[in-house]
Amino acid sequence: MDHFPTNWGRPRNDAFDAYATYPIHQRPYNGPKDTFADGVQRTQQPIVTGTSVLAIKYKDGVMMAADNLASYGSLARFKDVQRLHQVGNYTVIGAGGDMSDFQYIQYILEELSIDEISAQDGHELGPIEIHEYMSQLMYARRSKMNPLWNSLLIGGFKDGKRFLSYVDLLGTTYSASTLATGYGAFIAQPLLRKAVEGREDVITEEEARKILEDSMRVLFYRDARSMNKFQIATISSAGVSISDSMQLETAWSFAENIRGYGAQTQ
Amino acid sequence: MARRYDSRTTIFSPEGRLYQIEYAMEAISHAGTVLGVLAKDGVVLAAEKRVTGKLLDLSSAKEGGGYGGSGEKMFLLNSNVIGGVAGITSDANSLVNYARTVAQQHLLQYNDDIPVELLAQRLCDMKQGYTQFGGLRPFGVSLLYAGYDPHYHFQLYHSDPSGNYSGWKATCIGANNGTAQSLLKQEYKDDLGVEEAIGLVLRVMSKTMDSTTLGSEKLEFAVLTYDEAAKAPKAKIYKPAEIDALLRAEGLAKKDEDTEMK
Amino acid sequence: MSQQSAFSSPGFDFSNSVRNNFLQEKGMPLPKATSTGTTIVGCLFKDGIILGADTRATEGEIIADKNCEKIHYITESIRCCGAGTAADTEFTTATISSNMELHSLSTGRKPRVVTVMTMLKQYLFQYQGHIGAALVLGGVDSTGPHLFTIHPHGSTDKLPYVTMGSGSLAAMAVFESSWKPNMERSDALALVSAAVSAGIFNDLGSGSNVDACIITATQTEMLRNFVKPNERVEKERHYTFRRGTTAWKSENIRDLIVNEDITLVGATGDAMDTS
Amino acid sequence: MIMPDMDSLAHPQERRFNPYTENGGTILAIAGADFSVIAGDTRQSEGYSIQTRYAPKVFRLTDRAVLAVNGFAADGNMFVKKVKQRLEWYHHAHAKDMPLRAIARLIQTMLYARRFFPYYVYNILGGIEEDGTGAVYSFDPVGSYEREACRAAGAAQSLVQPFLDNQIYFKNQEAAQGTSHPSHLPLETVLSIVIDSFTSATERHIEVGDGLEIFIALSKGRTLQGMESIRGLQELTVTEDGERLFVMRRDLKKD
Amino acid sequence: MSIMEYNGGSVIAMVGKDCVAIASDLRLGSQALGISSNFQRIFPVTDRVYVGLPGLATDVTTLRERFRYRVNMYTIKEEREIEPETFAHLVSSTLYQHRFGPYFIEPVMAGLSKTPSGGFKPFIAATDLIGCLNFAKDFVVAGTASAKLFGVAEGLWEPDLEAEDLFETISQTLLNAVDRDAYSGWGAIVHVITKDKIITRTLKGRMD
Amino acid sequence: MATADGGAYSYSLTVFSPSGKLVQIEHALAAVSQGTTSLGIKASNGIVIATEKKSSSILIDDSMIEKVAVVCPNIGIVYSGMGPDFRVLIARARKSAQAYWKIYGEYPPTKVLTQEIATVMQKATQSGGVRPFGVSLLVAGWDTNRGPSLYQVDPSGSFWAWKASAIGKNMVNAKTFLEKRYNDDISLEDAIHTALLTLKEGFEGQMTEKTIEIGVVTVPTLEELEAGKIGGETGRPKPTFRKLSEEEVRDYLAL
Repeated sequence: MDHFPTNWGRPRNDAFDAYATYPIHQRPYNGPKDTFADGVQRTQQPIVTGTSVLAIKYKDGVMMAADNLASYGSLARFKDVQRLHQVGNYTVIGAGGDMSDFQYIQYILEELSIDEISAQDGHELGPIEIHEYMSQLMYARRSKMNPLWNSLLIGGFKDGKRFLSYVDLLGTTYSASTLATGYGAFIAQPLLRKAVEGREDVITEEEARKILEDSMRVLFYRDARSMNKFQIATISSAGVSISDSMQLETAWSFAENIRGYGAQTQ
Repeated sequence: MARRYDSRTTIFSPEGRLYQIEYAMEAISHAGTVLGVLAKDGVVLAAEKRVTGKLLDLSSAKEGGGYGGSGEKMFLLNSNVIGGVAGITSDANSLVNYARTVAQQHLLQYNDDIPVELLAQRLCDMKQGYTQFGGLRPFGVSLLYAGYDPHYHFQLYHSDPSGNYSGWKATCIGANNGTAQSLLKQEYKDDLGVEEAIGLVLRVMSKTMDSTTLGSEKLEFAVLTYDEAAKAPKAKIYKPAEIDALLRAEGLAKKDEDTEMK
Repeated sequence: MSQQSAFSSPGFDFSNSVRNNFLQEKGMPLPKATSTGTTIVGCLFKDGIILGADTRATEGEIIADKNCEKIHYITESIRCCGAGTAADTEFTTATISSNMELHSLSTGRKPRVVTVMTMLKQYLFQYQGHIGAALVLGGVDSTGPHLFTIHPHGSTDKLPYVTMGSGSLAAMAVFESSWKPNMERSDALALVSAAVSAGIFNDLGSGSNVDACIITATQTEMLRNFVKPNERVEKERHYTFRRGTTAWKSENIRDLIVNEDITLVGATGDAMDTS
Repeated sequence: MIMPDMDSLAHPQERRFNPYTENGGTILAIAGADFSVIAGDTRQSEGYSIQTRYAPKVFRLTDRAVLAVNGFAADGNMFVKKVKQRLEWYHHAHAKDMPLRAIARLIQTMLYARRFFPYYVYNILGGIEEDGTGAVYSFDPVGSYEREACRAAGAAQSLVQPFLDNQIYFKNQEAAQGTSHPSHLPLETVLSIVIDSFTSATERHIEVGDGLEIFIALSKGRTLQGMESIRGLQELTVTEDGERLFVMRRDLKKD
Repeated sequence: MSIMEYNGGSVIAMVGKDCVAIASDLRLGSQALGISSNFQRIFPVTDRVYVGLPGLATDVTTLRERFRYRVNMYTIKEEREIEPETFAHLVSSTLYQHRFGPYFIEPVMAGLSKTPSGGFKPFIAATDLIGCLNFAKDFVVAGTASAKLFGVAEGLWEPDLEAEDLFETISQTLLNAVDRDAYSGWGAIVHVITKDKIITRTLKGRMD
Repeated sequence: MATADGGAYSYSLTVFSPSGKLVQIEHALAAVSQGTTSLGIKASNGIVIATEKKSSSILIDDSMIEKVAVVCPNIGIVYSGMGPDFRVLIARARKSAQAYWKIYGEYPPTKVLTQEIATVMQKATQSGGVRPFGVSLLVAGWDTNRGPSLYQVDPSGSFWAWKASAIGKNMVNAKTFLEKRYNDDISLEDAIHTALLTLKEGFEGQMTEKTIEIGVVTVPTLEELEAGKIGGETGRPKPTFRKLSEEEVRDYLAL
């Protein structure tokens, strides 16, 4: 019996099980068949996608950044997408991955907020609760093999405490003082970690903004599905503020004296 | 008239002779003498060095670095066979390299040291080829093979440019091998021990070598014995210092002092 | 065994591939060769080129070598960092280095970086990517400093700063945020070691130390283990054993004869062989 | 998002959602006569990138029980939440914490319930039994479990387990003439073996590193002598009848 | 189940103070079936250089004979014993020659190499199946139990161990690692090489 | 080298004469003795090889003439006889040295490389349709096993180690000149002077830095040996053979 579940259902090789004892031969199922069974599309693939979302903790709270692009494969399809979304008074959720799933998530969180407000119990949903809710939702959808194809950063500031966590389509969650989804994990995280690790409580808002801008600039240089039009969300004791779209200065001039890719000299 | 038939190596002359082979034998008859004697517990080889010169660099032989021989007459062909060569040195080098490769290929294939006769035979097959096809001149080299194998124990073979080989109790090739041969006939006894054989070889060499005096500068010496402890044949190619010591022991050392200066 | 001279290098020998393909069809996957995971970088500065590399070699998730050398020698003033299949980077750079030595001996001139780049790209293109060598080639020659990357399929780039290997994105982030044209030697060296360190600490395929190599028109400085940020901490305990802890069945002590007697290992060979 | 490896692209590949991934990390637990040590590194990774340098894998269930989980982090975190829930209900029903032996059996039933869509997690439960002895239970993803004295699990399991066999069980070691190996090791020795296990694993395995968290459960009678010297020891809880639970943290290499 | 695990077997080499040790298990199996508990996979190359060849058994014998051939030719032509570093390069280039039809062998080499001032320096090296050389200062491992060997060796090894202490450390490393590996074990052999003698011992380990 | 089948002629041109001589080789030796004189002297701490660089007219750019050639960092060769033959042999020698480096990671010892070249020359005396090489070579090199060694290779393909030797036009009196002046512990500096004096003996015309070429093997010091390869593990050893620059030759001539 192969204990590794990741191998279950996978094509087996006869070097391992020469006498084809596995899987156990079962009698054909003749019961009632759901006519639409074959039609149901279990697994998905992302269609209209958002790229990286970055976030860091700083002295006064949490700051998040994401560009305004939704790509349709290699086409820059939508150029004014709000990928940073405020939920309640203390939390911002930033999303990468499939934008239709994200809109559905916004709808679900909207429903949740309405129930919350109508409860009138003096409690308000903070980032911790929203992250918990999202983890359960994503994990449940994953367990039904019908995932919400997103990677989400949930950042907030409530009752004097900063909160920043990640959850994705598998339900995997983790928290750190700097987070980045998609290509950001490979390109931005090294810069964010070097700038923030160990200094979470001394970085001012201006410093935090500069750190995020530097990373967004590098992402714009190197991520082919990124755009030089992005927003920064700031969550602190002063509450949530999501900036208007901004643009960065970029430098390309040194490329002038580059000639060809090999032996060319002109 | 005979000139017509001698430049094309692989054709018979009217009298049925292969001139190139005979000329090759002629070349060998001028080369330094190589003498071998088979004893019941070992084989002894000695050879006269012809290439001498004050400016020759014999350092590699002196420190024993050259366990593969001093590079002129004595060569280790395999851990169980020592070869003594007489003739064109460059041809000899080529044959020695071929012999070593054949021996290693045999070891690779059969996981056994090559039997001495088979090594001699493989070399002679090659030599014979050069006398029959390809239009190539024969090797101007005769070899003495002093070897040991579990099948026939100690053996001494001689092969010449024609590709013919034969087993011997004692034999000699190179310059004035005739006189040496007759001397060996008189003195050889069947139950010779390796010590006596060493004495005999040195005595015969001193008589046959042109130079009246005998010294490590003119002489190469090798003995093959069986090492009971390691249960394997032990080939020993003597260092010049060991040869001089041997000669003193045999009372054949040079009279005057000039050789000592070396 | 064909009679070929021990020194002739007859190129690759495919004799085992029939057997290996058969084994593979039977569902026996080929074992993994050592990969270098790797962060390697190169950067142009005022007086020449600085190359940088980490020193971790991995076999799957296991670290096979904690301090390997990835900056390979090509000629006195041309060096090449290698990422990908470790053996391929090693032998590809060694082959081209050897050919370059022949080339400079026959032309009597100092070798050029563009010659090395062309030889490498044509060699890799010929093998259609099956030789998994991703290289950063840097050097200074009579026409000035040059920096290239060469991919396993034979494509090349010529840029002022480059990174390769699994840690290349981390290193490129550092370069993109801090590289400036005509940097001083010290700034460039600091930038290179920062870029490699970004790979070391953020990419699992890279680790241990930073090697650097500064090539200028006049000299080439190899700074082996220039930065060593990952030395192992002192162990809490020492694990030496009492002599006699291990039970053994048989013992054979072989004294090596002090004056070396060369014995060819024949069939009888060493007594140990047939115990 | 794991980079697809080159070979699998060679032939046509059915794009199917894979519900699992591997988040690296390694855990181990060692039971002493009257204590139990449960440790785990704090790195969470996926493919070749580090997701976070601090993600706890070892969780306090009760004053006497600690659970370490390793494998697929989503399943791990969710599973621990579920176990804690069940323990809370048990506490409501029985006004006492569930004994370790029972927690072990509970975990088996919960794992086996998902036999055909398993939690891809290797669990190790450590703590103090009702009889006051240190105990360790180790599980496979579908619930088969066994009580042991020492067990390692996770990415570097094959690096650490043989080391523990040699140093905890004294395997392959002949005792000196007339003496015998100690049946139980003192806490200080066990702690240094745990720390050395993790620094060794960090040296040779790319998925282990960043941080180390060690939980120590002490049974009733156990005094605190010999523990003052331990750097970074932090007491979590102490029960009325003197059972204590400590945690200590160390840094591991970050490369 | 990769080809390297078909016959099983593991090798480890360690550096000590002016000495080196190389050790291996003695199992030859066919997948799970044990066939021989006396399969030698460590061979002397010269008096001061040993090579261990874990991997596919057929390739073990083939490579052992091929290396013997090339070392004998080297010895007789160069008129000197091959040095460990040179032998390591010879092994590496022989394996890389078969880059696209590799031998399934991960050789481990251990020996003492002559220093320019006439003394001896410990030397160990290992390569993967296509000849990527790894010159380590502490220890090298190969075979089916390589991960386990790495774990235990990283824990137990210390610099400058005397010959007899090195024997204990390498033996404990090997025995405990192979006990946790289904495809290695069934007996073990250790060679400790110092500048004047070679100590060879067969160990008493589990035989299950 | 015409292969046996490919060449137009398939039969030997070098055959035995009735007196057992290989006439072609004798003639090749005659061709060598037409060539300008070259000599080599092995000193206690190095080797010097030198030769006359006589060009047929002043219009020839003699900087292009290379009679002393580098084969690999530890070996250099000087020749007497036919230039083109030498060039072909040097190309073969350099390739063979690199082939050796690719296999063993170090450069060939002098004797081994000399053997390779000698084998090539011997084949030319025994293959179909080819004449022997019309050159004699003096191979000077250093290696860890034998230290500095000087070999002379003749057209027959035979080679001998020499303490000092001369080849080419007035080989005979050059040799007697050397025999009178040579002693085992001559220093490299003295050897260079002796070499120049020997060349002067039979030199036609003015001896200047343009008309002679000198190559020198210097024995590396213990520190250089300990330092090992430059440029890391895959680097190269410090060269022990080098050609003297024209300035250096002028300085030696001036003394």
